[in-house]
Amino acid sequence: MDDTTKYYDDLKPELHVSLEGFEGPLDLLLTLAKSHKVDLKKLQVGILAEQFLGYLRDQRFKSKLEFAGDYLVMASWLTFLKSQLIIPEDENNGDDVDRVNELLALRLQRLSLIREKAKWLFDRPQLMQDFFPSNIDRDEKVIKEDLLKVQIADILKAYVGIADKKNYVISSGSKEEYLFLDKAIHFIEQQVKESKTLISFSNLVKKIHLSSGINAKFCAASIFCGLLEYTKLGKIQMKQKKTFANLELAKVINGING
Amino acid sequence: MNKNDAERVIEALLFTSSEPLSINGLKKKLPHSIDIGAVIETLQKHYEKRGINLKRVGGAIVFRTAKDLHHLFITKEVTKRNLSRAARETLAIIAYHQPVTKLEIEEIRGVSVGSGTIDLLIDLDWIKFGRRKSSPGRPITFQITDKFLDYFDLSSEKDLPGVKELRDLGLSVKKLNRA
Amino acid sequence: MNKNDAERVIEALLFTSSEPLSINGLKKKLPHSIDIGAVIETLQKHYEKRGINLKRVGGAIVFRTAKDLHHLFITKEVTKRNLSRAARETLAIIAYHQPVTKLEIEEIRGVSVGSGTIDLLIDLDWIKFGRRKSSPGRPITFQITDKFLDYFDLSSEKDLPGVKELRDLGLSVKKLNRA
Repeated sequence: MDDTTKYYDDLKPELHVSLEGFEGPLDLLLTLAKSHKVDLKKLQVGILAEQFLGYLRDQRFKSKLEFAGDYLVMASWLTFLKSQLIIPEDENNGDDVDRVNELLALRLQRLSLIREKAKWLFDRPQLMQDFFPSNIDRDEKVIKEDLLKVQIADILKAYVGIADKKNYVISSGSKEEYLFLDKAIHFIEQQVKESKTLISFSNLVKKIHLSSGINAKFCAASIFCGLLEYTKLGKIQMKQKKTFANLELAKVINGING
Repeated sequence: MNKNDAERVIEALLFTSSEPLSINGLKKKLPHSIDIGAVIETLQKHYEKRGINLKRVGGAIVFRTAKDLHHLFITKEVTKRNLSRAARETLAIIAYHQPVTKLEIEEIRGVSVGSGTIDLLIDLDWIKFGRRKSSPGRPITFQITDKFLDYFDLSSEKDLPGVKELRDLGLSVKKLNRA
Repeated sequence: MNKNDAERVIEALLFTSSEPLSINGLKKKLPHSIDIGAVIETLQKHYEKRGINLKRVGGAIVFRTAKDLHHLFITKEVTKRNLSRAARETLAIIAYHQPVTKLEIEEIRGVSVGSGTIDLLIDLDWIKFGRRKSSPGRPITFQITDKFLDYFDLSSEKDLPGVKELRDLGLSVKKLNRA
């Protein structure tokens, strides 16, 4: 079964490689490596790379970037496999060549199968080319039932859009459950540094809650503890006008309230 | 081409056309030997009792749904519209931050959320009221509904990819701005 | 409503829709007593030899012109979709290995998937987000849509040849490394 060779038949131009122990197109080299007919140990990657670069520079092939990409994939696999041979893993030193050849064969087989399937797919009859949809008008009273054409992707894009616009990290799938104290202190430190006016406790909590997505109660607890720590260090002062009133923070600059 | 082939050709042409097709025009697509009048008559009979009827309109023919089935096409009074950008963003924020208050949504979006937007999403049954927050004023929160998950084929809100993941997938936001 | 009425209803709905209609959705428009599977089968037989055929696409059905009549529409031919090889191969991998993650796609192709590729396929409505994998990081997976099936004239993913062959090769070659 030489699907690879068959598939690449319609690929022109070919990359011709000339290596010790092998001379011919790269696809052929891979096909031979697959069937154990070429010793990968003898392969000189440096020469292969040079020849590939030469191929890329060739004016005639400039427009065939897709093919160049293909060859690059093949060459990188060969290189990868060769590297496996040069630096064997501790345990299996024995039949490395066989193992690596097997690996190469498997990868090639899989890729060539997928390429075959992609070709099969796009060779199929296609909508608007080989068969056509209805264009019959419904009656005047007709109202489309499915009124919204929204995909989940639209919603997700909207979210990325906000994140990009606001330029802050809004909560993502990898939500943390708790706001750790060190993080809370770090956050307080930053906020105190950046703000020029009085900061309120609730604002701090809201900010960290919205930007991290962590439960607001946990945020409040951690921020409160963080503030106590920070106050103890003498960097800020906390004020509360009456019971249950909002806590207000004031910077302490050189021992004087800011 | 026999008469049956001619029937098939006319069927397919009518099916893909929103306008009545002139009989003269159709005639040109068929060999001279075909008696188009007879073909149309056969088709008309064939479709007489079906959900779709073949109708003559002057010198043209057209497929129309059977009159007695008109009720199928009178659906609820809904207007077809795209979900506005505000609604998409609001929905996304509720999905990712639930339970979340209106104020918090506004804070994230940077603009105020019109009451129409929330109403629309509630009407769609995609969001619902959640608990009240314990913060001052005890504002009401919003969260997404099972219907939302169902509509977008998600098994839970945990299935929503994170922002980094979305960027890695290369979802482009540019298109969004058109809407 | 008898079976014949049900046929007419489905006919009328399908004839006037350019998109596949889900069988579940159609079921809701008919009385419980109707065996919709049988109705669809009858209709499928009825239209088999006609200019329009009834097709199954995943969990949906749709009317499409018979393939042998494509010459009638040559004037309508749109420019053939000129998808890059990367997009075509990515699509094939998703179709054959679904649900599949971006990393797995890259593993098979041997190169990374460009950021626009996934976005393009989603915009074409050929792929959609699937469940998350339970593997570390819970990556999001992709799967194909009914629209994809419809576009490529497939009635279900079972119509893809050689699925087992490919699946047997697995998604990852790491196993071999360890062996």
